[in-house]
Amino acid sequence: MSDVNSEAPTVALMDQLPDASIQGQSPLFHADLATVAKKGPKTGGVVFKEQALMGQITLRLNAENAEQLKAAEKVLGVSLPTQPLTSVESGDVSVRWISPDEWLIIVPGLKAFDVESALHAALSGHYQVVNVSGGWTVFMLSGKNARDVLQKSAPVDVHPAAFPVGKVVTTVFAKSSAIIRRAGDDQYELVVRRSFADYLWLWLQDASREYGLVVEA
Amino acid sequence: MFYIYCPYCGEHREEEEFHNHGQAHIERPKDPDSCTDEEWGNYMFFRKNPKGLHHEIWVHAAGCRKFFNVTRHTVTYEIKEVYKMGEQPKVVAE
Amino acid sequence: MQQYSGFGLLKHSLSHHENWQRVWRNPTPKKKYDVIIIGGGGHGLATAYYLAKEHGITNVAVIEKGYLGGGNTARNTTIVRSNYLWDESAHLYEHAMKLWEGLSQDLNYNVMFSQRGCLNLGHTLQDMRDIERRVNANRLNGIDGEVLDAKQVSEIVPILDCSDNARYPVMGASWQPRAGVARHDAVAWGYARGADMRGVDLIQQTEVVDLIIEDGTILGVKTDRYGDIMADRVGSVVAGNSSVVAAMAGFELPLESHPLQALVSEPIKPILDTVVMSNHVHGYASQSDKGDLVIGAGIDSYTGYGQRGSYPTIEHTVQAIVEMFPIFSRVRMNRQWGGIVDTCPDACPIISKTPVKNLFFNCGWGTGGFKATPGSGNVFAASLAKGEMHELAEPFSMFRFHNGALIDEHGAAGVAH
Amino acid sequence: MSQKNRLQSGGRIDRSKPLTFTYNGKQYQGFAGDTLASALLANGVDLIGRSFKYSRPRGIVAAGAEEPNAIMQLGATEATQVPNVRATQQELFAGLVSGSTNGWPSVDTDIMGLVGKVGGKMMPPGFYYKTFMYPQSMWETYEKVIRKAAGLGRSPREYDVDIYDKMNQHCDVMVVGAGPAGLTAALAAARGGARVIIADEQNEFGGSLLSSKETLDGKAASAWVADVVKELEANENVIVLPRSTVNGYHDHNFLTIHERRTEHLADRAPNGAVRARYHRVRAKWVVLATGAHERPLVFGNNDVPGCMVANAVSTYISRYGVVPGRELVLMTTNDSAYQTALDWHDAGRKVQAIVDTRKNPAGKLIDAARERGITVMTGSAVIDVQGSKRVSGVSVAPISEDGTKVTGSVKKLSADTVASSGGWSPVIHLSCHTGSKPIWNEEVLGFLPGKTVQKQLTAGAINGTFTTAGALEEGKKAGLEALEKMGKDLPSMDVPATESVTYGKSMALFHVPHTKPTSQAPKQFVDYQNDVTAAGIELACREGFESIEHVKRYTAMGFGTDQGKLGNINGMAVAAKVLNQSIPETGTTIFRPNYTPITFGAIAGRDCKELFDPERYSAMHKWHLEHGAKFEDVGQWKRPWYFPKAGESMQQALDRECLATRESVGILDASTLGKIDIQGKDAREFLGRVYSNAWAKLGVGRCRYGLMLKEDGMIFDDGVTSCLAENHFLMTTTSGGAATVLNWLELYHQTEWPELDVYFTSVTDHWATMTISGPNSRKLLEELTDADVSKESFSFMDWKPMTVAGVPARVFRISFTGELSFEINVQANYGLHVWEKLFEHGEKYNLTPYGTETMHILRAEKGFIIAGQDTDGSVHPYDLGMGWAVSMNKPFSFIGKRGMQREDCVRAERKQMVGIKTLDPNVVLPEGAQAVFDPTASIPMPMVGHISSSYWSATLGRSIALGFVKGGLEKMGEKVYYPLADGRVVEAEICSPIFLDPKGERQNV
Repeated sequence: MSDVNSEAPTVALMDQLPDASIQGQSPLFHADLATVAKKGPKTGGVVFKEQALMGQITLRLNAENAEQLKAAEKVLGVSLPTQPLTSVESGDVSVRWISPDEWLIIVPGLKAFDVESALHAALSGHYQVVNVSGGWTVFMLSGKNARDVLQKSAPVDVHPAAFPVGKVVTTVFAKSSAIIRRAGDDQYELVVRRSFADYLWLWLQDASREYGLVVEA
Repeated sequence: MFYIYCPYCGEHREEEEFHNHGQAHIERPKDPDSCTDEEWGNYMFFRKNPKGLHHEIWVHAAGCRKFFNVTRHTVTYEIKEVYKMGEQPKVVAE
Repeated sequence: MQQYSGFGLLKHSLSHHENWQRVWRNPTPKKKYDVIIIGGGGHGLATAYYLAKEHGITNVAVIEKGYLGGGNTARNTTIVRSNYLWDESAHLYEHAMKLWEGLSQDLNYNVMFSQRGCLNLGHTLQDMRDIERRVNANRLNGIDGEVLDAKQVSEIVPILDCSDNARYPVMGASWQPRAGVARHDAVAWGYARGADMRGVDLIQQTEVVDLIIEDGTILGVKTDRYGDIMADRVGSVVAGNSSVVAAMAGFELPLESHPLQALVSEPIKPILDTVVMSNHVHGYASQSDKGDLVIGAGIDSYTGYGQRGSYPTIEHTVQAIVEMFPIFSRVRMNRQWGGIVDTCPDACPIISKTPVKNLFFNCGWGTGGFKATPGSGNVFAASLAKGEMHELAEPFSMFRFHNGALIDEHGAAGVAH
Repeated sequence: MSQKNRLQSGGRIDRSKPLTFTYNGKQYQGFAGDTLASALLANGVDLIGRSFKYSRPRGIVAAGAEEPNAIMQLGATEATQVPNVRATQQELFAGLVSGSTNGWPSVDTDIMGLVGKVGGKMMPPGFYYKTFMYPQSMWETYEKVIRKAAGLGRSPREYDVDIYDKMNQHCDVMVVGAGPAGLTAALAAARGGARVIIADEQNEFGGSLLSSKETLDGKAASAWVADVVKELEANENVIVLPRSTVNGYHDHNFLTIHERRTEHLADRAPNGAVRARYHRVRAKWVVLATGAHERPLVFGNNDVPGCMVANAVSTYISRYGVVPGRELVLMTTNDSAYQTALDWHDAGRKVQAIVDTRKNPAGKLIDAARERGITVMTGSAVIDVQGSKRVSGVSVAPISEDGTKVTGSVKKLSADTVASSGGWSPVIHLSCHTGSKPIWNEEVLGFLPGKTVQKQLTAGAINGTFTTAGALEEGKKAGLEALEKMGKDLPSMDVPATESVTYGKSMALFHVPHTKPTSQAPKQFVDYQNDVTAAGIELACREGFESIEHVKRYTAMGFGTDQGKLGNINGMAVAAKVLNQSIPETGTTIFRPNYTPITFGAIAGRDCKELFDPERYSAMHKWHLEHGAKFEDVGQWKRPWYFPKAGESMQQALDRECLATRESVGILDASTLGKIDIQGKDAREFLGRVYSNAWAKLGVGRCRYGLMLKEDGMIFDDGVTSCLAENHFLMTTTSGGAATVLNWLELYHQTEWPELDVYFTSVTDHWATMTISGPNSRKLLEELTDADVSKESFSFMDWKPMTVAGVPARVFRISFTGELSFEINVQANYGLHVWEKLFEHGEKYNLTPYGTETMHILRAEKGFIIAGQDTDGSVHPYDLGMGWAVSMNKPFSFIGKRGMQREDCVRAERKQMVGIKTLDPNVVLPEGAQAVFDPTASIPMPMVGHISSSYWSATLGRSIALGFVKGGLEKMGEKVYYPLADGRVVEAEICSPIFLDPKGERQNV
């Protein structure tokens, strides 16, 4: 095993976004949600919106390492939620507890590389920062029947008593999985994997049918 | 269907989120190359498979992806305790 | 000796069926036997039967902690086939198949062996490669088999969804015409009757609580009801409980006992005339003579002796059945249950000597035990009789897990069967 | 004939809403609120089926889930057929079409009935085991006849038009049953602030109270029920589920509820509504308040239509306003059944007699009967009945006090209805589902729930508490106990006052004696649906089937769709009597899910058709669709298999794709490959432990192929891993193996080597991956990047960051085709953009998209393996001739090293992978063909290997194959034969697996 060369970077960093002239295509791009939103119903029990092209960053570090926590806080503007199943939000940065040594940070897409770089610059010791923006997309589900749709899809308890605003769980969702965060009273954020997005979109349309589905662009 | 307490998430979750990984506390031999075929075979394949209290590994596969240990009764399916990797069980067969 | 026949039925009907003899005695065990078989399931009873019939060894006791045929024999989905990939298993299961083919007559007990054929469906290119490989191997081993395309499959089972819009369209199948189903309870009872008739003592409701071992040699067993019973040789045929008996003998086995679930629909009029299995979609079904759709679920991932598994396993199986047979959506599931299957890492059984002299084990059949019943009993009887393993049993030694000579039949086992 | 048995008033039906329905082709009328059974009885339809073995006429016996006979075929159209619907549980709706399930040519004139009469004697239990054996060849013919006679209803032949779905529920208290006990339990729990679910299988809550004449707190029972339901419904923490059967109770308090949402409305769910919803419930506490089923008595010809369970008769009168006959004889062993005679009498019809098997019954109800002038015959029993399609009379005789003998002369009474009660069996089914063994209670004369490890409470009749007052009190207690166990505050709670009822002692009688021995007496049915008689059970016991499980299996008792709800205990009692032992000694009865049958569609839920399993797509999927790709299922991924042009056969398309790639440039969507980002100072060490080859010296900017083995030394995955920076690697896995590999890495890290500093994160979905391959690939790439991609500065097995088509990319110079190749990875949101740009620029190079099949051909020409196709879990690297990918002198004993050195893994003559060339170059061997050295050997023919990959190589103009041959690596140039299923024997030669460019010059340009 070769020794760490303090000169050379120990991890490879790359700004993965092209310039603004090239339009990115979110996983549900081809579903043309804009048209669906325009033509579809305006009222219903469930409201769906793809929050496309966000910046997702996986951060892994030792939650007992105060120095690392401090460094992360400095970059993110909020301290990492170390309580299991919690999340924090500050401005356009939100952080979800995923595992005792793992967090999912979501920022506006254009900010991802800056945050990624800043984290690398600030952190030391054993940690991992991975830009996973292309691998995930965010579905916002709201409305008075959003909870019913969740109950049809996931085996976790989503009753308000067990699922307060801010709680985040990674769980089975239909036959895929999702990171579910309660963003507001009737508002849920689902972070889902790109390759499953079509399936989950199909599933959600089906599960919402009886309540009426409103698509927002 | 089991309701399993994940010691990392700090709450019970449905069995669908977990995978079972068999008997716990089987350590990989420190020096595999000096093991006989019999010793290596025992490590890989031979199991207690008890009828009664069983210490086993589960992983919270669809959740936090952490592995942990469970002491479970293999007849009544009661889960007696859940403990983290590297820890020893408190509930043991007599 | 009471022979069964249609004429016999007629005769007995005239005397209101008051004079039928007992099918088996309820004997008090002797102090010592030539051979004790622990476990009165299908395999144990078949072993006793062949010991008596083919080897003239009748001083035999079968010790059963519950009732005869009450374990996995009573809980399986009754499929019989022999289309295994590797020579070792193919020869063993084909040996069983040949015995099945004359079993009702041999036992003078109708085990209702119905050779209605078995389809193993392929849904991916790799499935089809595996099917081709297995069928070619089967044919060269003298086992019937054909590779069918989707159209031929559809002709055999028109109610199967063979369309292209299935999530995993049927690409073809292997077809073993001689495969089929049998009446599971009758197999145990037929063997029990045949063994009893030849002098074997069937000791029910008696549990072996320990083994009597001296100097590495087994001398007998301790029971909860009759104390010590001695024997020259002891064969353990206790399926899911094998590790428990092995622990009494002081060794471990390469086994885990898992719940295996199955379910039946309500009885409906005949609609499915063959056995249809799919590893990929993960379900299989046949229809019993009574009209129930007999459906196999997968094995649960954890060890369990509770004769019940987890509900999602049932859900996935039913989804597979509805996917394969959409017309069954409005048919209803009547009952589910579970067995305890002792699974080996290579999905093949253990028929073996053990570290204890004169103690033999027959176990590890996993999900494939029922179909092997006659063959398993037959070769195990020969091994117990001679004290040396029958040549078909030889490759199934427990010591293969030391030297590495595994016989990996996961492809053939796939979904539980 | 119009509802001749309907009363002018009373009951919970709505006489203002008549409903027309069809039964066996004839139209009838019932009312809203009827079940199909009550409507048939109202219309005087006695005969609703034929028994399956003896083809005996059968009528409705019960009024609920325990009904064994009234099993109907429902459905107006082919697609909406439902077999085996229990008429007693099917609510009537307008236009319902039903029919009986057995009987030929019709249920009224049944020819099989004759056979049953004559042949019945020849059909004792287990008769089929004793016959149909000779000659062996005839069994198939016998079986056809047997199968035809079996089965109840029929499956639809068309696809279901309705949908089903599921809801996951979590609650504090799950209350099963909404009778008096369940309602007070739910009320107590709800008032204490618990999250409650209460479910009942009936359309209305109330259970026994629905047909009760009792008052609660001075008001009608039904009014009290309505108040309670209102309160529960108003509580947002309570879910109220009528028409919902809790059909399974699983470990750790998991229960399933089958909620029928439209089956009471129409054949087909209206407006695409969900026909049934399945609730998957996790409850902290469960209160079982499931009530009890009344047992009929077992006596001669007790299956003749008109023989019913006493309480069912009361239910039809009180709840549905239907008196199912004119003259009643009631036989009972207990007090409670007297109510049936009172109800019958009060409905204005004649009660011929109450036949009480007890010597000296006494009590309020007995007095009430006598006050009405009803004859009460004590110490007597109905020993058999007359009639075939309807009861015409009964034989009554005095019996001994122990109920074993007829002690006096037989008297005949006329009657068309015989109601019987042998006491009540608590509905303990759910409590048995998790493995708890029920316990016989001599006082209750029934089984009670046994010890359980579940957090389960029980209340009411399930405990043998048969009075309303007792049930209300126990329900409250259970509700409060659940609250207490959860540490919640207890609300104050009163139960309503009821009239006090006390019942006298019941007699333990199950099987009524006859003047003749059981074997010669008229058939005394225990299990109606399976035609199991007392004589049959006695015979089974005589033959040695002494365990109750043997009795059940030999006679089929309890195996019907009613799962022996009525018959099991009677059957056990018959067996106990023959075996001269007590009922608990005879055994317990084990119930399994489902409590009542559940449609498969509901269990499948929405996970069917297009939602059966996820389809995973890459970022370029839409392009593939638009360009006519045929897809292959690889795991859950839909991967392009090949891209046929109009009119092309598959082989033509493959030939074109292969040649284009070899001659110019082809492109493959490789996004599905598993990708894992690995960081940490010990990443390198970790790789060295999980791969068979060496990683210590892999430089930054370099890539390496690795084999991943299990501890037994066998290959389970492979892929290229690249060194992105000193402590940073990108691992690729097979498409199907991605999740398994990540889990494998985590398993070893978390359980074996937690001291290694390394993190793994899946980036499979993050990167879109496209491989351009072929001599012109560099030219094409150069057009889209400013980076220097010349051989000198970007050599084989290097990777480089660069911009491709304006998008930052990581480009890997690795090759799976043997051609000059560039694997371009970009953030997936830009995958399609880059892909399309490549085509814009690639047109002049004839850039050709290819799929998995061409990829397989191209790699096979180079002898590269596909894990999972050329490996099957039984091959180690040396078997593949890939010893070069094993580093035996790494310091750490990597996973698989020890395993592959076991005795059997190092023996000579293992099957080894080689190339196979057919002698006739035009013959393409089927994949899976088996190899032999001597094709003339007799069957079983010794096999020496098989073909794992085989293709037509357009490049080479011949077939090529990879396969396994015993000792193959030492047998280059030797002959091997492939006997095929069609009779051909293909002769072939063993050769190197590398068919093209053995020196690897093409990829190194």
